[in-house]
Amino acid sequence: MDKWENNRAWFLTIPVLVLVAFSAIIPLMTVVNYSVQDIFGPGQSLFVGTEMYTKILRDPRLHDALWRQFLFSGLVLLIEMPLGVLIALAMPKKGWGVSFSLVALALPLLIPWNTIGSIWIIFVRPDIGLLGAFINNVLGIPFDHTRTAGEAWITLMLMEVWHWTSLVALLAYAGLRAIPEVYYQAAKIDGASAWATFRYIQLPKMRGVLTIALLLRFMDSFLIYAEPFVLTGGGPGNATTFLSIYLVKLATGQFDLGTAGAFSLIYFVIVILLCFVFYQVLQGVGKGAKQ
Amino acid sequence: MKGKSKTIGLFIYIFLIFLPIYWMINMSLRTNADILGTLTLYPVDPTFANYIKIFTDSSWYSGYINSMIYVTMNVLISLTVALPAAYAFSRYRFMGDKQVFFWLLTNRMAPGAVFLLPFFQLYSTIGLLDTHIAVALAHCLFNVPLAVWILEGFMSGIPREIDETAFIDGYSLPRFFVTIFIPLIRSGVGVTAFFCFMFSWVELLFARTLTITNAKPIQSVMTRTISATGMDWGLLAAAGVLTIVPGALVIWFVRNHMAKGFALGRV
Amino acid sequence: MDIILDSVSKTVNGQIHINNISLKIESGATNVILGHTLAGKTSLLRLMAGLDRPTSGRILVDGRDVTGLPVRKRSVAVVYQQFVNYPSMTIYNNIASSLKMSGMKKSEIDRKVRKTAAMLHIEDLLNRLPAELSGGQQQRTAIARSLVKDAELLLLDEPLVNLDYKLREELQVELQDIFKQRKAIVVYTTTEPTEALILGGNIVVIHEGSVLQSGSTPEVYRNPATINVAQVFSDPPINLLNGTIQANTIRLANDIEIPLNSHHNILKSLPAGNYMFGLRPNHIHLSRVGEKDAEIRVKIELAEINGTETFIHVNHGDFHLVVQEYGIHPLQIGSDISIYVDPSLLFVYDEKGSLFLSPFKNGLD
Amino acid sequence: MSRIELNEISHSYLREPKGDTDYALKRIQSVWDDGGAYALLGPSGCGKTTLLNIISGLITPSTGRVLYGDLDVTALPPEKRNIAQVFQFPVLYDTMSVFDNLAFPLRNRHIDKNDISKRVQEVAEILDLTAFLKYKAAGLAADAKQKISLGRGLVRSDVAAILFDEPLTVIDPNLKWHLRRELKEIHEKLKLTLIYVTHDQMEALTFADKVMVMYEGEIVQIGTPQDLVENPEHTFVGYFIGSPGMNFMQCTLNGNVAQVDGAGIILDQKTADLGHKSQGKLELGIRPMHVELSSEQVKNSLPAKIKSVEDLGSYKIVTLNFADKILRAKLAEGASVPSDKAWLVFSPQWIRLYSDGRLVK
Repeated sequence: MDKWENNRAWFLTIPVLVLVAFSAIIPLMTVVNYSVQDIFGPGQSLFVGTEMYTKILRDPRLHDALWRQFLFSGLVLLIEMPLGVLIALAMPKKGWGVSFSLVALALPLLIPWNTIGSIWIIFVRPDIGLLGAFINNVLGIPFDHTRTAGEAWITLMLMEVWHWTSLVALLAYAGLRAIPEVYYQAAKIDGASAWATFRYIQLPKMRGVLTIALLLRFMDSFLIYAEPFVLTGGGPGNATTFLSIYLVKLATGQFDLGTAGAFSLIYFVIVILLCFVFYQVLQGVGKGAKQ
Repeated sequence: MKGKSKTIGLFIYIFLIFLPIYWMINMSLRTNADILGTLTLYPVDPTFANYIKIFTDSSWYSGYINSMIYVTMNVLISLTVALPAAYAFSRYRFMGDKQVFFWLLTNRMAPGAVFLLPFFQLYSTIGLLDTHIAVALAHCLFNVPLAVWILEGFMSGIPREIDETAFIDGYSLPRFFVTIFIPLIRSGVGVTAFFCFMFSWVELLFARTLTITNAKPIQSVMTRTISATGMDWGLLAAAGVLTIVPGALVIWFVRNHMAKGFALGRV
Repeated sequence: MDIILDSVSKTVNGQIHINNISLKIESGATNVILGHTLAGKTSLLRLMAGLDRPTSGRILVDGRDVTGLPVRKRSVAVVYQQFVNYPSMTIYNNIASSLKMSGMKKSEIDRKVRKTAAMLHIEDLLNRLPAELSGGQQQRTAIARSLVKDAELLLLDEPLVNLDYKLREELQVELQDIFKQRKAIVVYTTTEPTEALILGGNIVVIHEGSVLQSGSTPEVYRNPATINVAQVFSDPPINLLNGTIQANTIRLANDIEIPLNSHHNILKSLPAGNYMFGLRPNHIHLSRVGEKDAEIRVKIELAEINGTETFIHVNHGDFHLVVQEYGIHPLQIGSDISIYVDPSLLFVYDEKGSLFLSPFKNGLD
Repeated sequence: MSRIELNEISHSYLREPKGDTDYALKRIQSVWDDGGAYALLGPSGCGKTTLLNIISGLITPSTGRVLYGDLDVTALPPEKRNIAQVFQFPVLYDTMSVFDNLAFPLRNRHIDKNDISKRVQEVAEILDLTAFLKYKAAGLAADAKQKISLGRGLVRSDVAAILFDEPLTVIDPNLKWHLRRELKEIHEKLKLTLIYVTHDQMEALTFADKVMVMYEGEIVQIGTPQDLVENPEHTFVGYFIGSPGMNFMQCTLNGNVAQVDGAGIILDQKTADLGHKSQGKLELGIRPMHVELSSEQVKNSLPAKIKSVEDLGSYKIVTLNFADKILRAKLAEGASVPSDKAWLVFSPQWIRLYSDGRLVK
């Protein structure tokens, strides 16, 4: 039964529109305002049109940050998606094990992002960290997550996978639970192997949920700030300075509002484009899931 | 993967999840000197000094209280405004409904860094800087869209014929909404409250930037200690453990709807 | 009381669901809306109830224009196809909900609810929750709720389609008696011709959003104005054969000749030419009934037994027929038999598909 | 191919069932010949799906044994019982083409490639799916999808029986008889054991040579459609088969006359003798289509008043007050019906006598 047609439904949405507009549109106007001026002191600014945009777009450090961001998000998807599905498949279907594993897996998702950074600093430091000590003393490999880009990235990826893979696992598990029992019966009767059951029943049926997980994970990793900031502060050097960290450095660091404004707008436009893809896919998937 | 190896694999993974958290708890029960001294797998002589310090030192426990205040305010605001809007999106087709629903999504995904400075300017000009309501309102940027999407997902699970039957029986929209509809989606409201609570509780950027002293949240209290020289690891670990407590307490009640919550109600 | 639809149309994002329907439906007898799935039955019902607004046209109840009126202000009751009840309320409160809203005294509500519940045999389930009940009991609750408020307009949208076949039979009989005692305008939609005939009263045959024919149910059954009506109002499907009338013989599907003699003067009086002939399955017999019956050799495709009749699917060359015969006839698939047809029982349609001659027009009945 | 035997089966979904009501299946003792077409017919909740799942191996019965031929399969899971099943809604591998769907069971059994394609072509021919082989299975109509599920069973040469669990539920009402015909034709051609669960008598009586009517966890009658209509062995069967169901009237017996509130109905000698032998509460049953009506008194006709006449197109239903009981008669479309008083004739050959619900035998 499709929806009722009634434009008076607008009144129901007004509180949300007012509140989100206050938190989104007004600030965005200030950002646009900044991005077209050269502000060199409180009260003194000069209208410079799109100069700030061309400046930020040619900024090599932005290109590096952008490249690092895509590399990071790419790695995140490459590791977390298959691992998440694997975990979902390993989870029990009934019994007390279900609740226990759901709660255990969800735990990292509830920890404040800065605490995650703190946990991993403590865990990885060579002197006081279990992992740090284990690698340095037991394995004899000199390891310090703040020394080289490689070590920083390894630690960052470990932390990221440890923190967010559960999200993919939970979504995949929800997808698996939605598959009616008759499909598994039919597969058994047809003599399908575990692999065939996965390949031809579970995977296609999880297509919707996995697409949502993929897009959620990509969007959230694309905006990441707190965890790398706490763990490596963007260092060593700029090795782990992602888009958000670079933007915050620009905005708060050298009080360079013009470029920060331009960069903010470009960053937000990229996010909106990605969101548009997400929304179109969701509409398709939504219908698929509802059948 | 046969049954046996599946459960073993799962247990190993869950063990790896608990390990770093255990290590922090281990640290939180030891004095800084003890930590820097010998490295032991479990706290040899555990002490609650760090916790006591946090609960007695006002600069620490006030951080928790402030966080609790603005998070609760945010959850209440988000839910009250999101419920009617979600009902509109779930039940009605109206001009521009798809575009607004999409616009809300872009705000849920908005990078905090982009809004950092504008919020700072906005709240200082209207004189709300360093107040709980400022952080609560700032968090509405992503929590209200999240609430609308999740609630819309739950509401679409209820057949529209139930609404129609109520209207036919003489219920007005508000009365139907409160007496019949909300009880039907109470699990949805619970899950939405949990996720708004969580995303507001974990947020660092706005909470740190929009507060100076009397609304200063625990997160920024913790980050400040990191940059100070002579890091007190035990204290930091204890503070970290206490930030996990709220989420861990509530998770049991929403465990079956976690996926639906994270997937913005789309699963 | 009556409800009038005055050139009502409904289009939903470009698709025409209801195509300019003008109709008058009165109380006093059950009004059945018959049509295939997606013919527009539910859309029409929702327009009458005021759940949807028509894109154009007006709806009047007893002369009052109610087109824009929200459903809350209408005196209407609706029973949906899938058993809709308030999941969090007991059966008692489910039935009583409309009375409570109208501010009726508690004792009065109690009396009315118990009386209506007894009428539908659910009086001992009143303090259970809908989830604890079977499908049939849930639908009885929904029907009780719709009856208790004595609304002007009682609308039922294929209410029995999701129930077991035997349960459906019982409820059809019960509903027949219940509707008789109602003063309200009763409108009942269905896809099943037998259900339409059982409920009797008047019928409106709907096809692709427009009304093909309306009138008293037996009248429309015996004089289907067009081939479409004959097809919609017939289960098993009516047999349609194209053929010609020339020189006192009917030639069907190029190799069957039926000579017309003195008894068929009406048929003989028809102008020669091509016609489409309709033949009800129960008008074909396995044995000769009257000496003027024509015999046709056919091959059996399937014999469907339903406990009192047998529907025998046969073919003659490339056209298919269905024979409805009393009793049980487990015939062997593929065997050849003879079937007998009395030409005076043929419906005659012209090439445009409108009824030319019905066997019941000349007083056979 | 093998004979299926169920002996002393009973099943309860509770761990410790106490009374009869806790049993989904009370006592099932029956043999199913190889190659037969059987139907499990009964209202919702009569236990027919439970019985089907016991035969397919999805459920292990609380008591009793299931034998395929003389192999005890009671505890064997479905995949080891070489059966196939068609479910209520189409169960397909939607990412595969129709051909791959049909070939899937054979590929899992590592059967040689061109044997597979030969076999699939054969089965597609029987199900007239040949034209769709290359299409994606997900895009087809519901009836074609159900045929694909059936095809996955037919391609396997080792399949002992194919089970159907209300397969026509999702099919459009006007297409149902097509699929019924095709299922019947397939059974005629392949002589496979087919077991069909439904609550719809038309599907059961059309499809099956032997119909098992189930009621509250028991098989109350096994018989051909003819037996069920003409000799219902339980009042439930009389009520459930045929529409409208059989008329039942409580009666007392003296000599060969059944007294129903003062009206005497003459029975044939054999039935009367059997009636005397039984002790339980006696009921007389006659089908509406066997109740004859005439406007004036005829030899041993009995008086009745016409309550209502319903014109149902191809037949008429007359509701009568006979000896303060409600009785229904079913007459042909053209039959004439008296206006107020009528005389009923019950021909003894169609009268059945029941004691405590069971046919006196």
